[in-house]
Amino acid sequence: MFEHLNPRSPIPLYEQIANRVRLAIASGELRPATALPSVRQLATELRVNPATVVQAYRDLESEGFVEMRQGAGTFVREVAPQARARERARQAGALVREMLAQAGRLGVSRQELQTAVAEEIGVGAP
Amino acid sequence: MSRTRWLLPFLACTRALYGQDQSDLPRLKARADSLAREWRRANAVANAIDSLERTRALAGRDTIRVGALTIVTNPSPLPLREAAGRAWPVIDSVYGDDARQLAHRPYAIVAVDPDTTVERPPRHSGIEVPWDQGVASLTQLLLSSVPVAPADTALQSWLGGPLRPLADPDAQWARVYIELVTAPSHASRRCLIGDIGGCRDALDLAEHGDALLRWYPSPPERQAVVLKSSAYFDRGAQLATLQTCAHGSDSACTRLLRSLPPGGLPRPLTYDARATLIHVALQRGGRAAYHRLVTSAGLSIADRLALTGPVTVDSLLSLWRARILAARPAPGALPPLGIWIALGWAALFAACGLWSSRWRGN
Amino acid sequence: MFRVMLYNQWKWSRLIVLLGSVAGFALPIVSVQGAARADASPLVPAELLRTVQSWGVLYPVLAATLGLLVAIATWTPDHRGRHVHALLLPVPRWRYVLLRFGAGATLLAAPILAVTAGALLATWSATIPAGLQGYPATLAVRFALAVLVAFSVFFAVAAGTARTAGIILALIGAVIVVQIIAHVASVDLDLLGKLQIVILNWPGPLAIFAGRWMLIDV
Amino acid sequence: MTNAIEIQRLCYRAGRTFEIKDLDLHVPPGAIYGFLGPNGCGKTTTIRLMLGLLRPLAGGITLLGEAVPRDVARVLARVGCVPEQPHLDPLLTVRETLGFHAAFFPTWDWPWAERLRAKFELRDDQPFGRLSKGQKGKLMMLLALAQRPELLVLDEPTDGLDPVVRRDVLSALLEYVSQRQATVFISSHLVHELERFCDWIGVMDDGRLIIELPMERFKNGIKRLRVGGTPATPDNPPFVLLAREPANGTGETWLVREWEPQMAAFFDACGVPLHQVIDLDLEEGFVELLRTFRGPRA
Repeated sequence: MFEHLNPRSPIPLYEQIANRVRLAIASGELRPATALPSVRQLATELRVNPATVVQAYRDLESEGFVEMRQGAGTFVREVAPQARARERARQAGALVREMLAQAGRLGVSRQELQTAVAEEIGVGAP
Repeated sequence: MSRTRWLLPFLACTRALYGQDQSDLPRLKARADSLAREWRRANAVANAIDSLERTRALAGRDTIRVGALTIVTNPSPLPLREAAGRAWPVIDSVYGDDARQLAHRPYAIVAVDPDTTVERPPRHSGIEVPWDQGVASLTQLLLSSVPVAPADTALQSWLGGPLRPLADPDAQWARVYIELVTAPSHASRRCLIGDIGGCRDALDLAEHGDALLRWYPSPPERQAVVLKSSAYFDRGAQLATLQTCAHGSDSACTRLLRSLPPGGLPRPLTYDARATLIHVALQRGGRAAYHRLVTSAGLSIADRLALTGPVTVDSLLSLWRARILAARPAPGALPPLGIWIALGWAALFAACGLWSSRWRGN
Repeated sequence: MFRVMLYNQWKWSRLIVLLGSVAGFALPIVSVQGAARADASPLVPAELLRTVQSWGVLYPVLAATLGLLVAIATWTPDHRGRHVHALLLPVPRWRYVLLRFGAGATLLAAPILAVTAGALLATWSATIPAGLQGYPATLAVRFALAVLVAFSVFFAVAAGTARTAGIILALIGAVIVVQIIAHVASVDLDLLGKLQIVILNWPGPLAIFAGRWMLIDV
Repeated sequence: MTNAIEIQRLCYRAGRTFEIKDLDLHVPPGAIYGFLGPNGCGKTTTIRLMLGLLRPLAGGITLLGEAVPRDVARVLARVGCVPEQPHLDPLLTVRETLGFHAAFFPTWDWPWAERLRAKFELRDDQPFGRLSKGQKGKLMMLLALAQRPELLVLDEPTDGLDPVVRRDVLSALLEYVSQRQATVFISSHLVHELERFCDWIGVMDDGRLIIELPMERFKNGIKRLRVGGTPATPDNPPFVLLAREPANGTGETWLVREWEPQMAAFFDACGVPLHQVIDLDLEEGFVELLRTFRGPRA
């Protein structure tokens, strides 16, 4: 789930971790009431600062994805399907934004990009 | 000495006599008488010159008197008075009443420059002493050259040297203890164990019997004695015998020892042992003891010692033995505070280990 | 703390300590071998003293060697690590040095005890002729002190850097050079002799080494 | 709460050429402080000064509230160290080394030491002298961690270790930090390694501390800007302009520090066209920083 964290990315690590969890919850990979790895486990495993993990979990909690129970750990909350759909849409938007930024750097025009998307996904014709 | 100068013409004359005819004896006799007169006269002149020389050497010098002790010397920084003060009680205790004759027999001491490169005028009398000597060594000097009349030859030859006060009694007694323990002689061994007869043998006071067998009854002892004086036998015809002896032949060893002239057999104990015995006798005998000792010449040494005592030789010997046993030297051990001093040094050096540039090093 | 220090130094100096103990045990026994015969020959005491004295030279040599080697072994682990580990331990330096010193001295107890045992055994088994006496306790105490002094001297030297050792050597060299110059200039200056007197006589630091080392003496 | 490490106006000199001058450094409690710098810049010397292995010429060092080197023996009980060289007794086995170390540290945690030993696959009976470099590195970290320190001072703890060992060592370190709110001061020249977990960054060069910032501020603040034309250097910019150099084609590339997104408005106000804001990762930022630091003087 947490593979391919990229510490060199300008996106902060805690954000990347939170994103992975959000995605997993949105996609249903993480069922409600599932325990997330403890801060210690995750920090050790990812070799990141425990504070980073704590911040990621805090963000998730404030967004309502998880709840942190004192002394017991962090658990996935029941998330309404609409909220999950909204999250997926957000992720999709983020993907596209990233793609656009990349395209901008490479000098690929919007038109070309649209064509490529249509071809790759296989819907719509020019 | 100046006397030899006068002797030479005399010898030349006697030599000339041999050429004379044997018949005219009266004439020769008269001649001999005249030569003897001449000799006496020459001797008198020589004595006069000697005394003049002495007077010259000490003319106008200090005379130091401590007790009966008289020292004539030239002015010098030598602490003679102090040394004499230390020496006198010792001398007095040895010679007793006879020490008074020292008033007429002064020491003549000439203080000289200790720098050996300075040329000195030749002197013919007096003891030359560098003037940087300390009190202790001066005291030793005074004790070892007491100008009393020398004892008779019988006593001196038994003793193995002149009779003198003990310069360093503690060391001498301790030396005698070691000698008594380690002498390669059955006699001294017996003496150590407590046999007074052994002591008499070891000190050469017995008058009968074969000295060799009394002193060194066993072959290994005889061999040890020979080997100890091997330098004496190590020449001429005796060399082969010496080698045989060294290889363990007792007869060869005995032969070598028998070949020594009378009185030449090494005695088990040295001068120190006999000197300490005499001193025991002198101390025991009181102030007239020395006088008795020197005036009894002609008697056997044992009798003279008994007379000096005046007790039996055996009780003198047991006194002597007891004093030797009491003088057992301390073994080469630690001084009283040695342990603490050593521990202190160890602690000091260990503390130096703290002062190390390793600490906060590079 | 002391226990681990002792173990650490034991690992470095066990060979020295073992060999030293064997030598220390054997020395007094060998020194009276042959000479302390049971027969009452008058030759025995002199021979015994001679033998004991000639072997006696080896006691200070053994003491100095043991002190030197154990002192070197004491500091070797720290020198190997350039003292970093030692300096990162949460103990004051004086305490660390004391621990090292104590551990080294404790290890040296083994050869000292060996000498004591050897001396006791030697005097007990030998037939000592009349007039002579055995001094096993005195000898053992002297040996112990000599070992301790040698150890602490070399301990201090080995604790320093090569620079410290250099300074010490330079000082000794300087004394010798001054002596030579004085000799050449025919100045009456006997530094070495004076130094020797000061060092080797009581209460000098090395006085414990000087003198005769007699297991059996008068 | 006071800083875990506080260095003020520290001066030290070794030889003719090397000098640390007026070094100030602050490590807040609980931080994982990455200490960066090229080789030979004085990182190791600073750490040795910090641990009392060297005596400073001037200045003050405080570790966990205690003055160094005066009280270093006391404070070392609370500090775990991994010096740059393995320095343990080569004759002692792993077990004996642990025993030796444990005897000096009152807070030593045997069960954890045992767990770490098992995890690091260190054999009890192997002498330290025979260990491989990686095993030595692991043992050093084990010793530093098992004494349960409040502060860890690590000088290149992963230098020369292979990636697997490096991962083990750092995992153990982070596991400890997440258990106990310990402060970590870690020097490395493997910048990307530090990027994962450091929350403070100090960069040293030539005996001086160039910059000391929280990681996020450092990373987010250092940017490369593509600027059109060759405008005059603006007065009082809200960011720190480190360098400007002509870009290929038109315009210039500016290297700035302490950048914030809203500062784009500043360019609008000056009328300077800002084409692009390029993010830098830690390593790039570090390299650029060093370059500009050294540039003017070279």
